Amino acid sequence: MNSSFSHEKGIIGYDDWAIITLPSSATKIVQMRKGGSISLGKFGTFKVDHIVGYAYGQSFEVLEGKDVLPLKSISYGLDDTSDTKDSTPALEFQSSEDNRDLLDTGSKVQKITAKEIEEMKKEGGGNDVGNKIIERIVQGHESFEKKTIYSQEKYLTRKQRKFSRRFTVRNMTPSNLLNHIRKDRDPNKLMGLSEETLGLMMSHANVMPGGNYLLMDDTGGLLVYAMLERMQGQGSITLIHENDQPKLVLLNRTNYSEEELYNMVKPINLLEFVDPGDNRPTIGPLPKEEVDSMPNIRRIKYLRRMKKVKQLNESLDMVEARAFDGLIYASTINPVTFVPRIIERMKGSRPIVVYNQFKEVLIGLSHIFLRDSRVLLPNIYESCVRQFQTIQGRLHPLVTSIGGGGYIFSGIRVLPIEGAVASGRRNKKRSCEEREERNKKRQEKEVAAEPKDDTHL
Amino acid sequence: MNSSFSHEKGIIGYDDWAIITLPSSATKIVQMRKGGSISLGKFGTFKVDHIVGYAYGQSFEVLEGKDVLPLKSISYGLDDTSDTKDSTPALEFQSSEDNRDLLDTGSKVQKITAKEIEEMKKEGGGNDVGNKIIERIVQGHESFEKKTIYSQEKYLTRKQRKFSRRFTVRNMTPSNLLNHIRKDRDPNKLMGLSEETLGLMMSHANVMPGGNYLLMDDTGGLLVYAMLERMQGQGSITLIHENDQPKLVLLNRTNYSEEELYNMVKPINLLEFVDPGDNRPTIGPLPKEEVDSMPNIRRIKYLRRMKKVKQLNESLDMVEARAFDGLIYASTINPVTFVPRIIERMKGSRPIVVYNQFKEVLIGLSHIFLRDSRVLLPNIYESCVRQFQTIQGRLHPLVTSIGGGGYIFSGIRVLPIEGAVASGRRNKKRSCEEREERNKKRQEKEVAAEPKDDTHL
Amino acid sequence: MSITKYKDTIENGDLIMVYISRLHIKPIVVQQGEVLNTRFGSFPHDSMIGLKYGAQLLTPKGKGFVYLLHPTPELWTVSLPHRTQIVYTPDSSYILQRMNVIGGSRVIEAGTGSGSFTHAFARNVGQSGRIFTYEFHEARYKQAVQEFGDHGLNDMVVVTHRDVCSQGFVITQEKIDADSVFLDLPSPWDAIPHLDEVISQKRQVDICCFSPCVEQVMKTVESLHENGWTQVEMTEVSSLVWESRKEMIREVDDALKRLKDVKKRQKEGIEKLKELAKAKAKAKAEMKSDTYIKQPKLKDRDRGYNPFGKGRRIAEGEEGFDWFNVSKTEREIKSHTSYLTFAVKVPQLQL
Amino acid sequence: MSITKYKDTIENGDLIMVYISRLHIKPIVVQQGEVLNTRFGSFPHDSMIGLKYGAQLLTPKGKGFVYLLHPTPELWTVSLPHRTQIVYTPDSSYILQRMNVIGGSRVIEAGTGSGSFTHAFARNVGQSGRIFTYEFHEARYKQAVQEFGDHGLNDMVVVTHRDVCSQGFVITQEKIDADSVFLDLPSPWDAIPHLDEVISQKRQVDICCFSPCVEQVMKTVESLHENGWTQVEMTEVSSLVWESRKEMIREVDDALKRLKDVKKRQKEGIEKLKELAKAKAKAKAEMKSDTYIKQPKLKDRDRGYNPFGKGRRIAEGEEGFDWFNVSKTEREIKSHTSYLTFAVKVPQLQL
Repeated sequence: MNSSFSHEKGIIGYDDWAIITLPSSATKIVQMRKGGSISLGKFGTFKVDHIVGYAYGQSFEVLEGKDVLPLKSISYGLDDTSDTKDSTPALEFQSSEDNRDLLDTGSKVQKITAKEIEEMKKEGGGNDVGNKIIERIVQGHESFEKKTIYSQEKYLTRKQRKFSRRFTVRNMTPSNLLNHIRKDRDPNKLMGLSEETLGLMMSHANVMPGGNYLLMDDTGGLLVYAMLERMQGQGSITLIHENDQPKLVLLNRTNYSEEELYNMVKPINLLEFVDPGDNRPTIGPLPKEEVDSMPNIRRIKYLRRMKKVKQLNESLDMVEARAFDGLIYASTINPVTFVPRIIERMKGSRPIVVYNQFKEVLIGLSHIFLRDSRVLLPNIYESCVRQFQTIQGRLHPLVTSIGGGGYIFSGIRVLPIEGAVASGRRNKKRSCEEREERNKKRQEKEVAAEPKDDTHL
Repeated sequence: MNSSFSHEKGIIGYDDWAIITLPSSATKIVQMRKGGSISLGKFGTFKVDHIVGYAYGQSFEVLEGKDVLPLKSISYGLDDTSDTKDSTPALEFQSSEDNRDLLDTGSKVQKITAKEIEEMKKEGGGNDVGNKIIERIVQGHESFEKKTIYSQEKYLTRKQRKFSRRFTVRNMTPSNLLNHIRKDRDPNKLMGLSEETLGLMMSHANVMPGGNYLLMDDTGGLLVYAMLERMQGQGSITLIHENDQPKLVLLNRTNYSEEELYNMVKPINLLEFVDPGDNRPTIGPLPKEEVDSMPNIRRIKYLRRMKKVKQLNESLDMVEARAFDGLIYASTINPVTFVPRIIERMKGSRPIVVYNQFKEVLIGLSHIFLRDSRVLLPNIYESCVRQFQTIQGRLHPLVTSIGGGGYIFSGIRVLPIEGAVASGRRNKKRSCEEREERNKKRQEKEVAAEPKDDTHL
Repeated sequence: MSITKYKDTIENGDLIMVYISRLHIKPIVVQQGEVLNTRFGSFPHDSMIGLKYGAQLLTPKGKGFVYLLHPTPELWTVSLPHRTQIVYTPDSSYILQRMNVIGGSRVIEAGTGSGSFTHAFARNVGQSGRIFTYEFHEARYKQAVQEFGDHGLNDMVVVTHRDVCSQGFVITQEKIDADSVFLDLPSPWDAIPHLDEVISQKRQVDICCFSPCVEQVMKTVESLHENGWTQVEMTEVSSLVWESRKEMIREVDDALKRLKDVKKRQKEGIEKLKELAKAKAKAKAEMKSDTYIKQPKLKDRDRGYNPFGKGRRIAEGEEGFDWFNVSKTEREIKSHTSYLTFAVKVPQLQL
Repeated sequence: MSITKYKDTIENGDLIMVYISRLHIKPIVVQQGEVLNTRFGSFPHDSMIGLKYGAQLLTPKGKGFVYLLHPTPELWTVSLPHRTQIVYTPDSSYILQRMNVIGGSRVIEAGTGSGSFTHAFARNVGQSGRIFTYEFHEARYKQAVQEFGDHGLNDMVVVTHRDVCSQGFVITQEKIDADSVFLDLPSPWDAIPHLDEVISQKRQVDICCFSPCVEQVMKTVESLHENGWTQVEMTEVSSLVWESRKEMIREVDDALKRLKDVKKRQKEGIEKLKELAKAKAKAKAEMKSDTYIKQPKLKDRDRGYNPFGKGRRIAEGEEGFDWFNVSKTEREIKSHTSYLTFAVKVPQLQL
């Protein structure tokens, strides 16, 4: 087992890449440089050395002098249960049974000014400043006591999210990385991919240790990362790309070494993939004596190149042997014309998974495979997670969420006997047999459920 | 006010069309013929005379001799609270805390045979037969007492839905009619339209008394009916159809008279609509003397025809005057090429609503109107209702439901000054201005939420 | 003028909805001598009078324009500032349809809130119907009274300043005799017992309770059962707005052609290769995002990314390229408004 | 053989999934001399041995065929009779992804149920991981033991027959040290207090509770808080399967042309008109549904309904017509499985 896998990263260690959740619930990516400081902007600054050694998932409060205090959790509102000694005691105030006396006059009710808050912020760096500011804001809010206890809590939570100085350090899992980009950067960097659709892809593609997968990945490497984590150093990912090298910017934020990536991820460009015979590397190997006599720098360069040649040749061998255990396709290249060509390179009974942000793109592909006997169970799947607020007494789905999340086409590559079956018409393949089955079922149900004798429509 | 409107039909009356809900929750359409009987198949038969005079919404139990007993409600399971004297008393039995001792061996645990049940059914026509059967089934179920109380209730409810003889009489509202066809007939008869999408169409199209609407309706008249109900005899529906007469089969199941329909619904075929000048009716009117001297039958025929001619001429006048207050389009004719022609006949600031079962069809239309300055706020809307089971302690969404429900395109017809604005490019119309606004908002939020100084992606 | 009756021509004193941008629709009452200022320029009200509804209006200098729209309940809802929880069209339209609120219906609404749903109720019930709406928050009550007057709803709407949970629904002016009830209250269970005094005793009465949280629904369901309501069902409306977009069709054969081209050039020697690298570096530096792609000659263009030449942003849907017609939701979607709990009460008539 | 490791060739004793139709996938263990009977014909097992996975197999008479598929956790799930509540792929895949169940994970699962999720857990954790699964229903426990053995999961899965709510999770064989917990129990709150004995004290532990009803979620949330779990969040997965379909493009101009034709014929005289009426009546009588439409001559065909001539069913996507590519869900969709309540427990290490 290799400690690069995020699973092994139970404890915060030096040089780790990790994700920090701020009180605002925004996230950021950081690296744990020994002796370094991490600035959370207005939420304070702390030293890396103070958090190394704790378990991932740990929450902290920023104290004076870039120190931190471990917290059991970040929680907000009236039942702020984080067990910190430095927290100001819970505020006491009146509340109203309803809001009939409350006037919505916006900022006018607040007596404390932005300038005063700024000055308080300058006073010190610890969380107590945050709490003091909140206390002052509540005291300065003219109609705070006219609010109901629910809206008081809402108000308080909002202020705490703005002024408290707590944070949580999270493991750089594929899900955490995905959600960071999706929620706090730009979902389009991942072609709109959501966590639930990623999970669906990994399961439909049956990604596991030892598998040899074909991949097209226009998500900057997120799919490579998710697959690597599941494969645990066994098997291979043959990565088809369309330029001189694949774009895998996200892998630089993970804890995989170059060597580990070399062993698992085999880049191959479109041309090499489509025509493996014609695109074998022509360089080397040179005779041993010649290599030995090379100047040092040239030899290193030569050996590095030969390493790549070896890798490419292995990939080309697999393409020629049609040896792949699955296809995961997430590319902006039209899958409709390309995927039917790719699947010739796969073994039998292996899954095909094609991702797209737009269902409309997959419909065409699905139509093609409905008439192609090489693919069983062709369907388009959509999965969407709703999150709920679980505050006691106020359980409801989140009021807003990020739209979209993409769709997958999935099917199973099979090996029809040539000539034995006319490449089935749509009706042959699905409509007839199944609709019959389904209609039969429905009719049985209807017969059981309702008399037919006196119906008018 | 006219008593044909379903709203006025608070009380079950003779000749009414109504909808009956059976214990199985299936529905059927019936007409209240004086002296007639209504058969609910295995759920029994009753006389219309016995239910006339009760309020719509009333539930009943079928008794001996086609009589009925009014019930407060149909409810099932252990807390069967329907207040009927004839119901057998609630069953008493043991239950288990969990199902660890329960074996799923299907029908083998049931000792009562289908034949015995059939014989019991023959014994009598009232609901007590149903209850007796259920009691016998429970007694005959070997492992009933090993079930948890939840699964006992589930079992009981299932048996009651099958054997009890209760029903509810519902008003023939557009929603009830729609749900009858959607759930118990075939959703495709309504182009897949769901109740929530129907509601959305009526609101987006601002259907109200006094409006003069253009309509294409391939739902068999459901849209006509829903509009009529809202218009209460004021205004008009000009119904464009593509054959010799519109297909309005569903209106035969509603309580509107021919005369009422004549006053409100003006059929006009495609050709007449597209080219009103060239398609004026050429028949009549004949001189009064000639009419008076006609044989009776011919005169009636002539007058009937003239009535239609008058109606058509009024419609053609409105088409030529471009006098319509809204368009509702639910046709299998491609809206992409037709709707842009229709909207020339509308007044300014009036809504356009185009329904289709498939979003893909509406995307093309939406693209056209994004570049057409005659339409503001072009968008595709989807609305979907989830229903929940509300049994106490077991609140959850229904486990299955009917898929689809369609989409609507909606926009507002406006009157751009000719030549003043180049018929805007897509970017002009939406992307630029709005994305700017939105991005600005988001950036403000992000700035407020998170520091930018130390982020890596 | 009335929001519930169409007019053709704008007159002095009309309420109109000025479309400024898709996210900015401004209701104004047209007043001779007044001026509407927008970021696209100033529009004198006088220039609006006499125009057709739906007309496009240019600024005097012709630099900007707006559209003058007829008010509808739905546009009014869209134009509202989010000052209080609003019942939006996907919910309101379903409630109206399901409860069969049509001409002649007699509706109870509590609370009035922003009054936006009241408009939709009024549109549906028409002159022969009636809306009894209750608001306990005084400022909101006063605003509602003002707006209903301005919008010509006084014939149909009776507004009462009251806490129905403690004081019930009975009013002295008239017998309510409601057949539809809509409760948008924090604790509908406090109001439900008061309904028996004011609902119809002759026909089925429909109720809908609008509650954001599950716990409220549970208490509401219990209260409905206790108070003799039947056919209790909780529902939730999910709605989406889809924008139509275009996504470029990039063909694998174009990408292959490009790679072949690269390979050919690579073979042409190291010198050339070096130049190429420079060009590439330059091209890369000029790319700001994935949508910056190459200016292809239309004749033998490459539908994919072409590393030679200058980057240029291709507009969505631009001619000379192939496009998928696709649809997309907004980045942030509304994922919850409230749960809707429906029930009916059927008078048990004795024949 | 093992469900968690791909093979290329079918051997005697292998578990394979026989694809008979889309709604009928049958798992069998290949045994020399046995025969598989389907409604498409009989298939001797001997004819399967030596074939490649994914191969199409014809009946000896060549009348019917099946495909021989490699088992995967997802296919296994699809093939199961619905004998107990199954965690389907949209839920299980999200849980696996969100809890980061990967090679080396140590997972607690209670109850085992049909064992289908156990398969997916095993696939994910691999040889270096471990699944501790508990089932209190004896018959189901025995079946699970049998199946896990048949499917080659014994290296990764430890099955225990126990009611974890009363007896907890500790087993004598080994230290559990779990980092992921999945509870599919009627009352997870009874099991949650027992977890502290068996979960990792050195790293974050993730939990997911699978409950169909809201009330269960509420009690679970309360119990998680009381037992020191944090970041409690309830979620729900909605999933849809879309079928791609074709919808005919009917152009208004074709319909207009047809109407003009009708009009012309009408002008041609009353005699003709009468014949026409007869023909129409006949055509109508022959029409069974809207999809019965006219056989047009391809030359000057009418894309819409043509009332002259005989009705004929046009197959979806038939050449000679234009089609929209559209998508559709099944008539009946799954609208709820269970709520998923997630939380984490982070050991408060003292440095």
